[in-house]
Amino acid sequence: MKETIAIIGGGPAGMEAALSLAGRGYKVYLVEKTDALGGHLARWDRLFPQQDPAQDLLNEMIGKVREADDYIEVIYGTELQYVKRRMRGLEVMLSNQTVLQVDAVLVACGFDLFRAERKEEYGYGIYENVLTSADLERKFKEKKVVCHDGRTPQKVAFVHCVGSRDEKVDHTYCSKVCCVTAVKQACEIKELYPEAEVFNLYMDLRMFDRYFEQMYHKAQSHFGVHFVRGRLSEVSETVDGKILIKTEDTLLGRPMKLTVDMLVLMVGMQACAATAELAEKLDLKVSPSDHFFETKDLFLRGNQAHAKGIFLAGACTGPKSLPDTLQDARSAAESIHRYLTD
Amino acid sequence: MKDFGFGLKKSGVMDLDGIDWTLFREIAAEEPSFMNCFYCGTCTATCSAGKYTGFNLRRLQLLVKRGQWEEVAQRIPECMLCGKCQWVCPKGVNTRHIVMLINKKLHARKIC
Amino acid sequence: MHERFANAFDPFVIPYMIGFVFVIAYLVVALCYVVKQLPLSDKKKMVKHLFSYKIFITVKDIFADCLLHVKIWKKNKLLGYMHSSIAFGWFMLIVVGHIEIFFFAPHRVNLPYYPIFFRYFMMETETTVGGSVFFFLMDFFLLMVLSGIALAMIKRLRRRFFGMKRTTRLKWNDRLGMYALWCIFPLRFLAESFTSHISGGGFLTRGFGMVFDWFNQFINNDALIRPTWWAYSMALMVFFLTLPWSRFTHILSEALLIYMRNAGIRETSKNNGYASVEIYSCSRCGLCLDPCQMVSGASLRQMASVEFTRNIRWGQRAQALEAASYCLMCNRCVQACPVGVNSVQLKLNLKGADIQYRYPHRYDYVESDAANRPLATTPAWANILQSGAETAAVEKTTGDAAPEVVYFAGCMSHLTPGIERSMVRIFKAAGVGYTFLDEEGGICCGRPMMLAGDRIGGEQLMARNTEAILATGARTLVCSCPICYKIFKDTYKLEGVRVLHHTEYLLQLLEAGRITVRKGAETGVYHDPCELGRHAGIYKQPRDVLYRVLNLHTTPYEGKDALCCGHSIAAEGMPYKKRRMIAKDALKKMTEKPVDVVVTACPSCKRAFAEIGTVGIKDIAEIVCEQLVLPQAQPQK
Amino acid sequence: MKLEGKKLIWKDYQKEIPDDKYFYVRSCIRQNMFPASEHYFLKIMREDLGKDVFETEHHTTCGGIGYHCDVIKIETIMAIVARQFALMTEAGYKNYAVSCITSFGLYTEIIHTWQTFPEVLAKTRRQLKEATGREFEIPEHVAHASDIIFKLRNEIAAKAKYKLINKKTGEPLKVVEHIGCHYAKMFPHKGVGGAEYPYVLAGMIEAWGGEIVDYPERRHCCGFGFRQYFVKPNRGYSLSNTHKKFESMEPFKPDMIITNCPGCPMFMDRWQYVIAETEGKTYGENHHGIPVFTYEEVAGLVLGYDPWDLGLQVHQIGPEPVLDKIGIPYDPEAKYKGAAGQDIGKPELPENICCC
Repeated sequence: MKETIAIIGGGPAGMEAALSLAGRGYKVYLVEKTDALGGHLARWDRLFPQQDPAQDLLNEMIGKVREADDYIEVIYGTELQYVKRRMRGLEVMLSNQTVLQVDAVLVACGFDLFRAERKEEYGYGIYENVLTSADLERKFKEKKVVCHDGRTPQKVAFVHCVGSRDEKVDHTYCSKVCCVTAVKQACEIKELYPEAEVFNLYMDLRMFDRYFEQMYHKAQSHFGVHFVRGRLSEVSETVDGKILIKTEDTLLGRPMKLTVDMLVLMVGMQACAATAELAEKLDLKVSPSDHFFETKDLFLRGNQAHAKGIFLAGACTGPKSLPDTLQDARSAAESIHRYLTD
Repeated sequence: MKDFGFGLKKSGVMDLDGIDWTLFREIAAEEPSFMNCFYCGTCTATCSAGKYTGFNLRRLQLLVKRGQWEEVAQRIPECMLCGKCQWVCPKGVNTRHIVMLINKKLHARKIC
Repeated sequence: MHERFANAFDPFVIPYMIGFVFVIAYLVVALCYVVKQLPLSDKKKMVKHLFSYKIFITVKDIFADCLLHVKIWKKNKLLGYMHSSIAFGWFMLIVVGHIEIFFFAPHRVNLPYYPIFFRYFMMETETTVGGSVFFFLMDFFLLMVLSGIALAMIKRLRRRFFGMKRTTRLKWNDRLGMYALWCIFPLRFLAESFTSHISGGGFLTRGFGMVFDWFNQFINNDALIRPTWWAYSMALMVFFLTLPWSRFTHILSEALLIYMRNAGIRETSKNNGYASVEIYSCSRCGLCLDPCQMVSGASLRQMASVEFTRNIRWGQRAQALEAASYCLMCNRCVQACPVGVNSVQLKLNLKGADIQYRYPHRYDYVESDAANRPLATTPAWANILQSGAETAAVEKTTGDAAPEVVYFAGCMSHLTPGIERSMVRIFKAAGVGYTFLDEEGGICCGRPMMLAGDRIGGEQLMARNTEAILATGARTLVCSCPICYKIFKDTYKLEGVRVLHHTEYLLQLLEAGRITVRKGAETGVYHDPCELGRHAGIYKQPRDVLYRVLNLHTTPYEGKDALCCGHSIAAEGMPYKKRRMIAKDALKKMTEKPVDVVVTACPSCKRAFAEIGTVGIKDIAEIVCEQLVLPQAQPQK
Repeated sequence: MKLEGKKLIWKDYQKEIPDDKYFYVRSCIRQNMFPASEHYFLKIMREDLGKDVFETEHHTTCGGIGYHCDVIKIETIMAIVARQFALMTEAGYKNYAVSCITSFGLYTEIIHTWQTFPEVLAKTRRQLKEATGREFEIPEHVAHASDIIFKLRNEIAAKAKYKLINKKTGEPLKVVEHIGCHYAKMFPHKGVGGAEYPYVLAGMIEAWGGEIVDYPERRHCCGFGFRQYFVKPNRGYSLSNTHKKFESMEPFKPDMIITNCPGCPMFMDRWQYVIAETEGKTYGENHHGIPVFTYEEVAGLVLGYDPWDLGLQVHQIGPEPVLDKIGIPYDPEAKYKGAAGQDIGKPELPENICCC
């Protein structure tokens, strides 16, 4: 057996990196704090840009991890306690008192979804028909996309950039995936309820990646989704439990109000809760501007942490789409391989 | 009714709950490219009429989608149908047809 | 020859007579209907024409077009033969049949069914010269018709045999009429053949009759005589009864169309009687399908003119309007139509009727522009002439304020600045005093509005431009956009102003020696813009110019057969993707043999092809400008 | 609507409110428009709840109206405010109770400014000293009078004679609360419950038996808007704001409105009359309008004070329907009688709205 690596986080990035490393013959401990692999992917229904079922991808990845059990040992329900530097490599102590002697640590702890309650004026947690994108995704997964009182939604609005590009919540960055997710979910609503009027309230539509623009075009042309350039200002509830929203149609320069049956807040990504603690334990740097881990640089050392033998993959170094996360994980594995064979 | 020398002011807010969605859907059905617009404003910038007036096709299309027909009815008669906008549109919107359809709907609904 | 039956009647003539009476009645009613729709002036024209010498031309035209189908012959010999064999053969059967009556049974002239069923009622007892001549003639024309019918059947099965890629698809009414038509003459042939051992017959009927006679030893052929005559009569009845509701109405209406057209009547409005006759005259021959680039280039078969006329005829207004909004109005179908249906004008009329001049227009800003813009007082060219090296070529500046030329680039040319720039350079090189009327953006010429069917709006714009053009005092108007050119030339009333497209003007400058050009090494083909070519007849001038500046190749798609770029301003309803398909297809066809450059003379065509991006596209003005020989550039000797 | 969600938010917006020993300053508008409210605040505090609330006739306006009408500079205002604080300091108090929310907002803003820019504070101290010879301490706590009532709401509830419950149906009264713009919109953490779902009045209503109505335009301005109301050409906007609020609350069929601010009860009360007289539109049952109260008036009512002693006769929209619903006895004859039983004159009755 070659060298040993501990991976913190059993989401897509952790799993993909584990598979890449296992493929090269390394021993991998995949440390997952919950009792299941998959991270946020496990809670998603379909994946942009081509509506692939998230479950299929997850099953394939978990299947591969299981197949590689000679190399990958998954440790569930544990978190990292501390790391000590040894003569050769690192000693990792887990919360279940297991001690691992490893040669490198890969942090793939991912992201947390923005807590929409923090935008008080959007009424999340107060009005039943205000949901987050994750809530809606769960409804899609459960195949029960209805309002709180069981009605079929006639009008649905999606609010982009909730908790992103917002100095008031100290998230000045773009979360990258919310625009395209909003477009995806808007189309899915129209697929379910073709008669519904669907509105997307956006500031900028960041359709940067492959097939994204086509999705946007289809949302407009095929599904007739309304795109309103304006940020939601406030939300209130009408007497019949609908949601009254106010925004400015900035392309017309006129304020507008609209009552919808369902309001979906596209919550962005934020550094996961464990970031600060991990940073302290592993001697990592956190970016003061976005609170995600900093890498050595953004080019050739994009997976290397400032501390020796510690690597970073996935959305713990800033918002990433799933394809980007998986690529980043493979690239992290390559970085670790180079580090260990140097 | 009394006159106190002041009274209610008309709200500038567009109330999308009170608009007639069918009109705009009709136009979209007759000219599907109506839905393609992403409001880049190229049409407005090249407009022959826009050189002399405030004619703004991007805005008018959006006003139709928001059901604000009064402003549309005021402005649409300024179009000369010259078709420059159609040429420069990056989304292949049949702008001339849309202007004609808007006229048609305005007339059919006796808005103008 | 003598009659077989004293009462000269058999019940099987009844179906035929029903059909016959019906058709006559329909004809009378339809004629009244058409005439009623005509404005008074046109009614007068119709009467006047009857008594003018031109009536002979009309008769000749009807003979040539309706019977001989000369126009179809010119386009497609096999198709021409098919049409004329049926039409002319049938006509001759009727004519000879009547002569036969006059000869052998003059007292039966008043029985309309007699010539139709002649062979049943009359029998040849002994062979006479007269009898055998008629037998021969009748069989000859019957054979002619039968050969035509056979071809028609083949055409339905294998249209490629006729060199046609597409033919019309038929609905039930057309099918019923067509099958009836197909049945009539084979049934007549059978009936006459079966009867031939009694009544006699020519080489065909008697010849086959003898074969049947041989069969007679096994089955009693005589029992088939009356049923076949019945079937013949029934086929005629079905054909006649379906006539007003099938494509075959054209047999009746085409003659009327020719008459009216020669009388000088045109489809001036949607409900004009002439327009109705045109619509009924469409035989759905499908000859307009192949030339139509919507069909060939963009799979928009349902938008073809033949379908448009059908939709109009059957009151499918929405579909007809859609077809009208898709039509490029390139006129290729009009040119292909053997009947001369001007479907493009019909579409324009329909669009106009849809608008009904009800849209309000507000062009008061146009007026204020006229007031604010100094035109003749400080001509733009005055400044241009004072600066730049190119002014060395200027020979003279006229003393008076009026420029020699007023240049109107047009809205579209603003999107192809290369054309404007080239024209300005050429003006300067030629020393032409000019004013650039819409240099800073101008008022639309009005033709796009007209092509959208909006006459009133177009006229308002025309009034403004007329005023502005006349105010310049120039005697020549040069425009770069054929769309503008067409309306300036045909519709504007610009007293004392010559209207030229820049192709014409460039040729004039070259011929007058005011500019000199050198011939480049480039190879190129010329694309005739629809508005300049088919609509305005400017074919020769651009080629005369281009011979001087490049190696001009030819393609099969030139002159009247030129292709449309697909980006016509008329086709407001056609999706961009379809336009692009047409442009791509046209460009591919024109560049089958590779060339360096495709030259055109229309900003729309230029942009359309340039967006495809497979070959260099230049406007004629640009290529002339590139090849200009400026005096100071020549070595001093 | 999920109340738990609001409670989570309220948790984030707690402020420390002392329950005794206050230096009290009045409001310019309230002491003119609703004088009984301030009177009964003091009375309830001192007599019903036995608290020490000190008041001096030497205090002046805070200058807030001039400030928000853009006619007095902030430096001047700071000197005025400093003088009030000097009075408090001289009286030996450290807790400052404010009757007016515009004053409250202004005090909060100025204290925040002083804390952020100590040099400004030093300058104000110097100026006050030079001008008046006084010195001052910044209060330890600045509480709006409603904060104190909020704090003591359960004590009041314990002593209450009436509850905000419809006697006939047993249902809680539906109450619209309006906290006023300057209370928490500028400094959400200085207001009880924050600015989005303020709790200060909601807490009182909850404690006294009523039910809060959460209607879409609850955040909107009452219509005072200093620049709008004081400038006559703009007054239509003031009216339109109020109209917007009433149009929005109408479908919820509220029984009453409780307000926090000096201007709000004034405008929500008077503009109902103007809307009725100019547009013919009335809100509430039987063309009566929706009665508007200050929180002190509501506190007084539940404690069993006489409605006319609480000054409810000066309301444009008569309080009688609410009194009837709760079952508070009142003498219609005494409505326009003064404290000594003298006739204080009857107002002319409007055409389109029923006012008694």
